Amino acid sequence: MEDIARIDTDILILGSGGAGLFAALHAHQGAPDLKITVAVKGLLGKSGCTRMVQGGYNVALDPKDSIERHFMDTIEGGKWLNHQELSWLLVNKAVERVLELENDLGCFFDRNPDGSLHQKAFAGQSFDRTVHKGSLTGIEIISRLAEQVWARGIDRLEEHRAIALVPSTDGSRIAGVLMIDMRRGGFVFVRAKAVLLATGGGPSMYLYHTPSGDKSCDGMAMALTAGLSLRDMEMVQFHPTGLVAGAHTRITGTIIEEGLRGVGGHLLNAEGERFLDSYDPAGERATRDIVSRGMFEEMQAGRIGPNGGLYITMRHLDGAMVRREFKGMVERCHDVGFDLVDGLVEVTPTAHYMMGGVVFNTDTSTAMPGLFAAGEDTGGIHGANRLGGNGVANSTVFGGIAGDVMADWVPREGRHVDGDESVIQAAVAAALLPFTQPIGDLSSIRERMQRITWDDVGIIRDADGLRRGLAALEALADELQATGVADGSRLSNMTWHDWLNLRSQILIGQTIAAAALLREDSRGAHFRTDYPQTDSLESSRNTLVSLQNGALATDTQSVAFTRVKPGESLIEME
Amino acid sequence: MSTATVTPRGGRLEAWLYILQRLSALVMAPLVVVHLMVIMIAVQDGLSAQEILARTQASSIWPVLYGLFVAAAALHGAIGLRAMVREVLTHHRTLPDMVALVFIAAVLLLGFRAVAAIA
Amino acid sequence: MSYMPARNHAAYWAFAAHRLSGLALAVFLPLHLYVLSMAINQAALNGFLDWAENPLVKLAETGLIMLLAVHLTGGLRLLALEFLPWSEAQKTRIALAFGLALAAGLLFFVLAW
Amino acid sequence: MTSNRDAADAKPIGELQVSIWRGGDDGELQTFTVPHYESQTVLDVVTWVQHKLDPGLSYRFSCRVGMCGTCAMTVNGRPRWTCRTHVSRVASHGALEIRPLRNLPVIKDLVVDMAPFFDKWRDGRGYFTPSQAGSLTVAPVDGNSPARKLASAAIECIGCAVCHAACDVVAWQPDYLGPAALNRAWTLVNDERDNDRSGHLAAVAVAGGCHGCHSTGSCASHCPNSLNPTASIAGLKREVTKAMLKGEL
Ligand SMILES: Cc1cc2nc3c(=O)[nH]c(=O)nc-3n(C[C@H](O)[C@H](O)[C@H](O)COP(=O)(O)OP(=O)(O)OC[C@H]3O[C@@H](n4cnc5c(N)ncnc54)[C@H](O)[C@@H]3O)c2cc1C
Ligand code: HEM
Ligand code: SF4
Ligand code: F3S
Ligand code: FES
Repeated sequence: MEDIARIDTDILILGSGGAGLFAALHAHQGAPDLKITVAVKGLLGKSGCTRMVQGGYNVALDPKDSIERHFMDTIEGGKWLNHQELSWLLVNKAVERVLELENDLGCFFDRNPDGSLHQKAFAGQSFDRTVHKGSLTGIEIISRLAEQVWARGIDRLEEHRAIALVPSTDGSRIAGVLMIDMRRGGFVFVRAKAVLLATGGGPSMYLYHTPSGDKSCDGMAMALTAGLSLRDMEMVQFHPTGLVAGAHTRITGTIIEEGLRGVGGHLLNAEGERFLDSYDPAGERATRDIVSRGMFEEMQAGRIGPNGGLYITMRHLDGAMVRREFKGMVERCHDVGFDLVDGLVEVTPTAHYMMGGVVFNTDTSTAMPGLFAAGEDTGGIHGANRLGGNGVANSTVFGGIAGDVMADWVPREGRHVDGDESVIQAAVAAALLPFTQPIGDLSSIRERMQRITWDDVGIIRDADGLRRGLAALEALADELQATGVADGSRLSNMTWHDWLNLRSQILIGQTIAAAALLREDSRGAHFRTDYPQTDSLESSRNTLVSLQNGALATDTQSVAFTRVKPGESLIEME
Repeated sequence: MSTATVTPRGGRLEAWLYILQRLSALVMAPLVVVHLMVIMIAVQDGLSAQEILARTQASSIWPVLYGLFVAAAALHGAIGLRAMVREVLTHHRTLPDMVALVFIAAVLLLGFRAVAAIA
Repeated sequence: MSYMPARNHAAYWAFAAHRLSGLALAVFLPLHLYVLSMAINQAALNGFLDWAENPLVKLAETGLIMLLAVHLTGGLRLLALEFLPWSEAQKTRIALAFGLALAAGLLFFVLAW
Repeated sequence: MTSNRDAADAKPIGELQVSIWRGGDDGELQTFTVPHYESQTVLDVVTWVQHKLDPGLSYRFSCRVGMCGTCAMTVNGRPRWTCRTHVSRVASHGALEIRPLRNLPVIKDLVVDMAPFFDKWRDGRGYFTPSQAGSLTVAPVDGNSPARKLASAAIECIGCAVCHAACDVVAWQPDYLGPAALNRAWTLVNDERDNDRSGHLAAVAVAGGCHGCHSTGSCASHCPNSLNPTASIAGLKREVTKAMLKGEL
């Protein structure tokens, strides 16, 4: 039997993005005597997507703006599928959180000439409310958070990958988390009185995707396996402009800044023609979902470049302006071999963000006592579409809440309990499975997963495609189970982790397909050619997917319009 | 959020040595320039002990300047050598300081003997 | 690692030159002072100065004065870099330092011979 | 639905001979032949080896776009971020030699333990001390004040440890905080919102602090973000000196 190291901590946080690190700091502040441990698949503060935030952070700070306005933008952007209490918390606490970032953590945000915070425009918003640090906002936020965590003596388990949420023997609560110490290649069971799931979703199963390489939907997969439900999983946001340079480069899929279209950048097909005008009068400046769909159709029509993409170009604009305003992007393109100023850069829509996720409550608690969740792992805040700038607000706001709540909850209700050994043993066996199977070609499985999700569960969907995709993913999951990995050294064995990544990604890909099949209308990020219309907003329903006896089960529930109903607004008309 | 607490390691020795080394360098710089210029002029028609002494004994300013140079150079070189020994013999705790002290002693001894001789 | 292209840039060469010249000066200074202190015995000094007419010795002395010039200008560069607010003119200063050093050394060389 | 299924991969333009460090501190180089593509970064080369030639190869990356600072390696003798280093810019006659970053313990192959680097960041007091914790207002900050400009010039550090690897003093003096930690300390010394300026100065005025730097400039000439830790450290020396002479430290 495998040797399993055992550790106890009071509060265990999975993930070190905005959600995980804010939770750690708030928990430490609320209960300095508790032992807090951050376990993360990468390095603390250096993995995940919060670090990659470019645009910035939405918050209603300006006296002419209002919380209500930010709320209405969020609900309307979310096409009324949002959990309104969560959205309300988001817009309220965002104010507090940005002040904390500025005053307590010392983040450098860009300033106006009068010394106040600069807030820029971001698509889909009725007010310029995005606080930012140039176009490197995430680095600033995460670096400042990480250094406080380092300074406070909060424990870190770096390159520890969570693989199972382990319930107590009686199943009444969470007992801890089973992990792989990736450097050692061995297993660790960390018992904790409270656990925060903050591993950050991330639609990395698609052919083209933006999230960081450590994100593979492990959190959602673990939650699903532990019996929790995921909501609105069909809602996957695609960013219109990802670089495309072939399957052999990791640059493929990474973001080309949105602002380029904003200042007049053109999207061209392989024939050198602009094509978006026929989709929307706003052309290149239309919203993310519309531009992505237009591009996808153009790509399907085959008017594509050598790597299968379309082109963005700025060459008709003032080169000096492009160089000045988009310095970072120009340099990044140049470093990897593209000329953004005078050339054509091949682009494709790219999977960016998951609006759906674990069902959770306003205090970040979940259906499993002792397990809390925050950030991109959770669903409900954004409804059918996320506004640019609401993602990092989400993770920091709810991460902070989770920290506060756990600091309060643990002394009252937290207990160390024994984990269900059968669950632990089963999870260990499942993780070691690839070492017992004949060695196979993971690259081929990965490529097929990416194709299936892209073609059939992607930007434009229909029932046939979704069913086909679902079946293909199911077959692929079986194939993965029978595909082995060489059992050489288990130390920092990336190929083993690739296998485990695929396991989570395929499962969550199936979840997306199942939810997408269930939603028979089009709204927000979800578009079906067989149901192109949006149903009545008043009767909006959320989709739910759970795992029952090893099979995906789906359900829906009606949206509770607790603050505002379709047709109404919280904004006072003057 | 409360303030993080990690107390910095105490001791300002490195900072003082740094200041002393920069100060001594500042003191030496003009002296060396003068010294070099004098040499260049002197060397034009060959060096001789008489010439050197005639120059240095003519005024009490020369012994003072050379004395200052010796003191500054002793300190400056010692601090410089100490840093270099520390970096080469990383794990040696006392050797760098010993080298520095020996250097100071040697330069002061020889230096003041020389100053005395030319005074 | 024996081959270190990471060190191949102007500021590093400036550092290396400064360090080597400093070390050489530290070795030479006690000797130099020892010689001077022999002025107590003028004869001895003159004998020494004769010996110093030896071309090899002359070359060594020239070299050491060049070292002093190199170290001096390098040191001034460092002092400027540390005590004057940073400017991008640093690279120019490095070049200037070397230029000056070389000029001083060559001047001495020409004058002495 | 079929998308751009057939067009999706470019053809190689040649071959690369790639030597990669295998094992721990006492490992050795192993050579692979990897197809050379038009658009290809050093990280892509390493990925190719792991995906297609040797699944046991260990390396680290996260963001793949120069934001996380975890992919740095020594490429043909120089420390670099690999996700943004185009092969054509570094390969010499089609050859690449890829080793782990210098000055940090090697875990395996190209993966180093960055903990000592983070510890030094902390020991250099590289974290903010609020002067108005919990405040509900944003203090106005003049983005063009000299102090803010100095801080801004040094703030965009991604913590990639490239400078740390390039610096000889880090190699020679185990307790030297290194360019990145000191560079961060400099931003805090200039941050008018920070409440502990003398604490920051004190933290870098110790053995292993800013005075260990000999301005060798390797940090500045290798920083992928064109930061200039040499200048930051010079600034620290200056401010420490002022404070000491005034008797404030
Ligand atoms: C390129 C890009 C640009 C973006 N720009 C913006 C923007 O401008 N504005 C905005 O609001 N939002 C933006 N977003 C979205 C935003 O980054 C995310 O919504 C948000 O940061 C997610 O935060 P998080 O804490 O939930 O997760 P993350 O920050 O992704 O952190 C997840 C953490 O969990 C760890 N982890 C993963 N799996 C495991 C496991 N099995 N065990 C242990 N740890 C694990 C990861 O290593 C990581 O540390 C952007 C996203 C991307 C990819
Ligand atoms: C002429 C005026 C001089 C100036 C302006 C000067 C300047 C400097 C400076 C600024 C340094 C610090 C370098 C660093 O820490 O990186 C230094 C180092 C040093 N100096 Fe001088 N110096 C002078 C003369 C001398 C003399 C006469 C000696 C011989 C005793 C000497 C020996 C050294 C040594 C050994 C070092 C250490 C070198 C190193 O750490 O790299 N210096 N000098
Ligand atoms: S200063 Fe530059 S090289 Fe050093 S860690 Fe920061 S970004 Fe990397
Ligand atoms: S490389 Fe090192 S010595 Fe100083 S100038 Fe940079 S820290
Ligand atoms: S992978 Fe993040 S900087 Fe290279």
